[in-house]
Amino acid sequence: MKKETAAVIYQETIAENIKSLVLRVSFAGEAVPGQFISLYSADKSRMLPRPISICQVNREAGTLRLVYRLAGAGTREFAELVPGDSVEVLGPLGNGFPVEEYKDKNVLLIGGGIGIPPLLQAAYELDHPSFAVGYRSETYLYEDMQAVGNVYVSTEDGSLGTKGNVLDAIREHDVHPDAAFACGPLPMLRALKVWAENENIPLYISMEERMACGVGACLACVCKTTDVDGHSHVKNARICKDGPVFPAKEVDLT
Amino acid sequence: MKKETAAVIYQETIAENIKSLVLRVSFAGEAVPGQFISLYSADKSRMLPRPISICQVNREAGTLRLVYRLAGAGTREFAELVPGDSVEVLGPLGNGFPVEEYKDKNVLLIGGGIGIPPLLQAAYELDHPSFAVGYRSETYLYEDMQAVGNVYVSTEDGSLGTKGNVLDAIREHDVHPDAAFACGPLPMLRALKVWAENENIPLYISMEERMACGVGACLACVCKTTDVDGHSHVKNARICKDGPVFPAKEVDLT
Amino acid sequence: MSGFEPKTEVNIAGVVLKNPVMTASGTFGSGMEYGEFFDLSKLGAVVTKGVADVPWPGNPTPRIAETASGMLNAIGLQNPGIDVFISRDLPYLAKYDTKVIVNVCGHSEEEYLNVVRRLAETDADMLEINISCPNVKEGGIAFGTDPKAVEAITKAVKREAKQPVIMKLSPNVTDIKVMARAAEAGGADAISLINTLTGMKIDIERGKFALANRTGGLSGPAIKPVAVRMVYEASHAVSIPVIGMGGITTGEDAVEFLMAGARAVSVGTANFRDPLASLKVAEGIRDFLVRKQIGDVNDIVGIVS
Amino acid sequence: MSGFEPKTEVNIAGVVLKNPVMTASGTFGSGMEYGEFFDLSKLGAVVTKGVADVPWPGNPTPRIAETASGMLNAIGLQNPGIDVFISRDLPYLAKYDTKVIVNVCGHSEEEYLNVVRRLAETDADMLEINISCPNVKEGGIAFGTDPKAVEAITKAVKREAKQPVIMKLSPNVTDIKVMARAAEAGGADAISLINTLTGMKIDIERGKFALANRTGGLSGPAIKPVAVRMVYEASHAVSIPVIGMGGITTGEDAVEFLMAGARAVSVGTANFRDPLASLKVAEGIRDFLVRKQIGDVNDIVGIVS
Ligand SMILES: Cc1cc2nc3c(=O)[nH]c(=O)nc-3n(C[C@H](O)[C@H](O)[C@H](O)COP(=O)(O)OP(=O)(O)OC[C@H]3O[C@@H](n4cnc5c(N)ncnc54)[C@H](O)[C@@H]3O)c2cc1C
Ligand SMILES: Cc1cc2nc3c(=O)[nH]c(=O)nc-3n(C[C@H](O)[C@H](O)[C@H](O)COP(=O)(O)OP(=O)(O)OC[C@H]3O[C@@H](n4cnc5c(N)ncnc54)[C@H](O)[C@@H]3O)c2cc1C
Ligand SMILES: Cc1cc2nc3c(=O)[nH]c(=O)nc-3n(C[C@H](O)[C@H](O)[C@H](O)COP(=O)(O)O)c2cc1C
Ligand SMILES: Cc1cc2nc3c(=O)[nH]c(=O)nc-3n(C[C@H](O)[C@H](O)[C@H](O)COP(=O)(O)O)c2cc1C
Ligand code: FES
Ligand code: FES
Repeated sequence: MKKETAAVIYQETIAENIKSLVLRVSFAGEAVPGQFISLYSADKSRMLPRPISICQVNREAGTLRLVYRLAGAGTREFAELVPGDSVEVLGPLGNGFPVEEYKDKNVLLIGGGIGIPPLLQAAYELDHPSFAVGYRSETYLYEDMQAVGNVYVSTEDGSLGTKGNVLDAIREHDVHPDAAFACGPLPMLRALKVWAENENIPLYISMEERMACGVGACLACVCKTTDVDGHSHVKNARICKDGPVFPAKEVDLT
Repeated sequence: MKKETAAVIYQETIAENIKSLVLRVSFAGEAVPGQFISLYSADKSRMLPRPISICQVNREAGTLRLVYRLAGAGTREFAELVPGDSVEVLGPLGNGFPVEEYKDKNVLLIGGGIGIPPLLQAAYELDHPSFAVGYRSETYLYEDMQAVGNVYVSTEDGSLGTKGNVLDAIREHDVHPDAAFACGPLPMLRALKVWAENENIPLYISMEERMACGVGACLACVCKTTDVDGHSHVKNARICKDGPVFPAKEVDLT
Repeated sequence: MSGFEPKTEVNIAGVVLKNPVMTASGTFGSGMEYGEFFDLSKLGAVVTKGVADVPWPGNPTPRIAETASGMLNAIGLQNPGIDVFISRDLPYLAKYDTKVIVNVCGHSEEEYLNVVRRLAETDADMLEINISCPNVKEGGIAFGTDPKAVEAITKAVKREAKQPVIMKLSPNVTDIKVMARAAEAGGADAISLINTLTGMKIDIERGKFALANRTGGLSGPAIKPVAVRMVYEASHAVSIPVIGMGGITTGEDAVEFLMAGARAVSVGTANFRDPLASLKVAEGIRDFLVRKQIGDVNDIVGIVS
Repeated sequence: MSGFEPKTEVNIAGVVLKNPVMTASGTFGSGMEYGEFFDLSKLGAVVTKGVADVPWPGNPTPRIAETASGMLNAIGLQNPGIDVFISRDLPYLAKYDTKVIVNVCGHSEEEYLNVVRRLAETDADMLEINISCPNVKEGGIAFGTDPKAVEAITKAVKREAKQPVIMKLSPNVTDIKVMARAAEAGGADAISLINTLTGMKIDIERGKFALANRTGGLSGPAIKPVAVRMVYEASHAVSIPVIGMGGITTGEDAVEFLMAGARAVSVGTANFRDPLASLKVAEGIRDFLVRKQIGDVNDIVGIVS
């Protein structure tokens, strides 16, 4: 975990309002899939970090790739970064997906919306990954995923793959993995939790919440857990420190 | 008077901590010597304008030259500007020196410290300008001034010209102008006011105060006047609107 | 969305503003300086700098200091007095098709009433009584932090006033609801808030106060969260209209105040960064209504609760 | 300047801190997370997150929102309770050569006292009693805005406490001097201020409060001018030491508080932007003293007045 000034190596637009940003950081060697980093705005009026998942790690080059959606003022500021610029970052943060444990299993990586980026690096570190991803309409990271495994696509407007959501695609293609890692909007995670229970497979989900410290100190970013959490002993785990990845059965998604 | 985004044409360091910045603005044609413009920080945590005098006007090119000292966070931000960048400005502001009235007179332009820049454009618009300028040690704008008139220099450390202040230089060279325009620190202006009374010549001084609106609306930037001021009728004139240039005898410098 | 034109008029105590945007007192003079930048008729109302019965010289300089996303001011209510105001400033504003709200200050009840009586003869549309200025020793905030005093001064002003009266409240209180109710009890037609939060800055290089007056009033985006909270609380405590202000810079900021319960808003410190700020806020509100297909700005007033 | 090494120790109620910098409660956990970034022994003191007699779950999320140069939080004092705190957090902090100040919260006098009594057996160096948290329904701020309640709770705590007691004051009051004097009258050994200003943010896209709790506490550079003013006022109102906080990000900010009258300072929200913030503040104070050739940090405490 380091707070440092990262050099911008490359940035491009990969879909409408979606940017791919490559940063050189000192800690690329330590980063594991499913972890994230905090980016800080250069504008001093914006105090809080912007947590962005690590999409790809190049340990030799010492770089991280981030893929992010333009949401508000902070991400719009980052979108202006060009090679030669720098940005303050803190990372790597969080726990990450249990890739070691499931390395040789058939793992389905399930992403919805802007939940796709954290799955890519996980795929690189698994022997048998496949993807089920849901887009509104325009796709992104599609080729990157195809290069490592099967990709079951759903789009809301039916412009590609199954018309509907990721679960529709999973059903249409009759996919039955040994385990699943997922990231995406809450309704999707809720539905997947039920699905995984029915399939009787382990599901790991990556959670999101507003963050201040990013390191587990401020208790801003909690999610409800089914059991007493290890830190505060109150069924409120810290997403930044105890997560962002949790076994779905340990999180109360209601 | 316009609020606009000005293009940075050129910027260089002309002395330690002193920058010369050329901006393209739509209102260069209207600008007169002794006026100033407000520069706004791109960082949203810094709300207030930075007033900077117009040092040189290029009406054909539509550019203004500003010469400023790195004082705090705002000027340090501006110091990073390079051609291609832009900066928010408001101008031209204030009244300016009475160059028309004194065009054919021998006018001594007196500047101390960072008070020198506003005098240069005045010199260009006068027939018989000369300068008395005081530096701590390192000079700046010296060649620019020499190109238009005699320059009587004083330095605190005696490294160039008269050792001492501008008044020492004026006395050493026995200068007796028809009128004087001055800009610089308050103690200098106070001494010059006495000097001009003794010389029995008109003295115009450019005043400084913290500003918020820059256009005369907020009453932040007042200076004490000997008579009731025209706006608030309370002997407190607005430097940004009624000034920054005042006949020395109308300002209460105590 | 073409052709969709939302209604933006709001009614404050019988005075109809063409849109809910006004200027915050003290940041806009009497409009003259900003009239060079845009047509003041595009605003709901212009609120003038505080005016007293006689000219006030204000405080020594420095009068302002920059702070993170805000500023401190201790102007001390420099103003030319009611005579010059009536003969010069009101006629200037009368040229515009906008409502004129005159902000009134005083050191004592009598001084307030002197101004209110003089304004009774004029065509000013409303009065805003500043009982919350932290930068004058007597009057101002002294009235604004004691509910009994707020009620008493409101009653006194209402007895003399020919125009609807807005009481401008201080945020430097434990419970804004109590102050809002006191103004309502005194007969106020509306309340406006917030005035500035009392603050201080020290110039550590010189080891001195940054302001000659030591303390000053904090304004700008920094105080917006406090302002929104107080507007929310006040608008739930009284049934008279609430005019919200404090850090409004964009149309979105204004919408936040409206949703919290303000019927109109004022733009203050933002004018200093952009002379067109108040105009842009008015346009921004309209843009929001168009984007959300909301037909009347009054429909969003107080919808978050 | 070589060889010039200013004294930076300060004495708060008999407890000597190696430098005047502490961490603001709730922004630094119990130090564990930041101990990975730097040696906590470099700080004057670590102030822990508020601890109650039993575990508190805190508020629903979202618990925070960003504001201009600041943030709102409504964590709601989630904490593991005094048992876990004593068995896990205090031993962790004991490894460091820094003072440990335990922030105490409760819904009632009895709950505060339960914690204070348990801490009496520990080697915590001081207690900071949070009577000013705006994010819990009972207790907290309810105590903090009534001078009689402040005095009473201070007395009650002092009766049970084995360590010196710091009362942490709320800025959401009309007159901070009254509250400071109430704490002193109750026997407080020191006061700390400011806690957060109550604020609100509305998410206009969703037409909802940005925080699940509706209101939250405003912290960060935005509030610094209010904090400096209150520290100045409080330090002139009482003779016990004042610990200042609110927006401190740099050594210069800290010097501003010291000059205003604070004997020590806390760094809060700034930790979120830079885990090394508190360390840098301590270094920055020293750098200032060296640059100005001031031999003892105590020499600048309260020099602006
Ligand atoms: C662990 C984690 C990983 C994430 N990974 C990615 C990613 O890989 N790609 C991507 O596009 N987005 C990701 N997000 C969401 C991303 O953090 C937000 O979109 C971003 O912070 C928005 O910042 P902004 O300034 O543009 O928006 P604003 O709305 O202006 O931000 C205001 C504040 O709210 C916070 N905020 C806003 N939206 C979110 C959100 N969804 N989650 C958490 N905080 C938020 C911001 O951090 C900031 O503090 C991730 C979030 C988390 C918690
Ligand atoms: C009419 C006028 C003309 C000026 N012309 C020049 C010029 O040509 N060259 C030059 O170097 N400087 C000039 N100054 C001074 C210049 O405005 C300040 O040095 C500058 O604002 C400092 O900004 P900062 O952010 O670097 O410093 P900071 O100290 O961080 O500024 C903080 C705040 O104080 C204000 N401030 C600080 N110093 C001054 C000052 N001396 N006068 C007014 N406001 C100040 C800033 O505008 C800002 O609002 C002029 C000032 C005035 C009033
Ligand atoms: C420079 C300045 C002068 C002010 N003068 C007055 C005044 O004369 N009367 C008054 O009621 N409020 C005055 N105010 C307060 C504003 O009207 C407004 O309530 C406050 O600044 C909050 O709004 P803002 O953050 O948009 O500026 C003044 C504010 C500033 C910044
Ligand atoms: C996320 C967060 C949690 C906080 N929790 C506590 C707390 O548990 N007890 C307390 O007394 N103050 C708490 N505070 C208030 C801070 O200790 C401090 O008084 C305030 O934030 C002002 O300082 P700052 O601007 O440096 O953050 C909290 C502040 C924040 C931002
Ligand atoms: S962001 Fe502070 S605990 Fe997670
Ligand atoms: S800066 Fe507002 S009147 Fe001069």
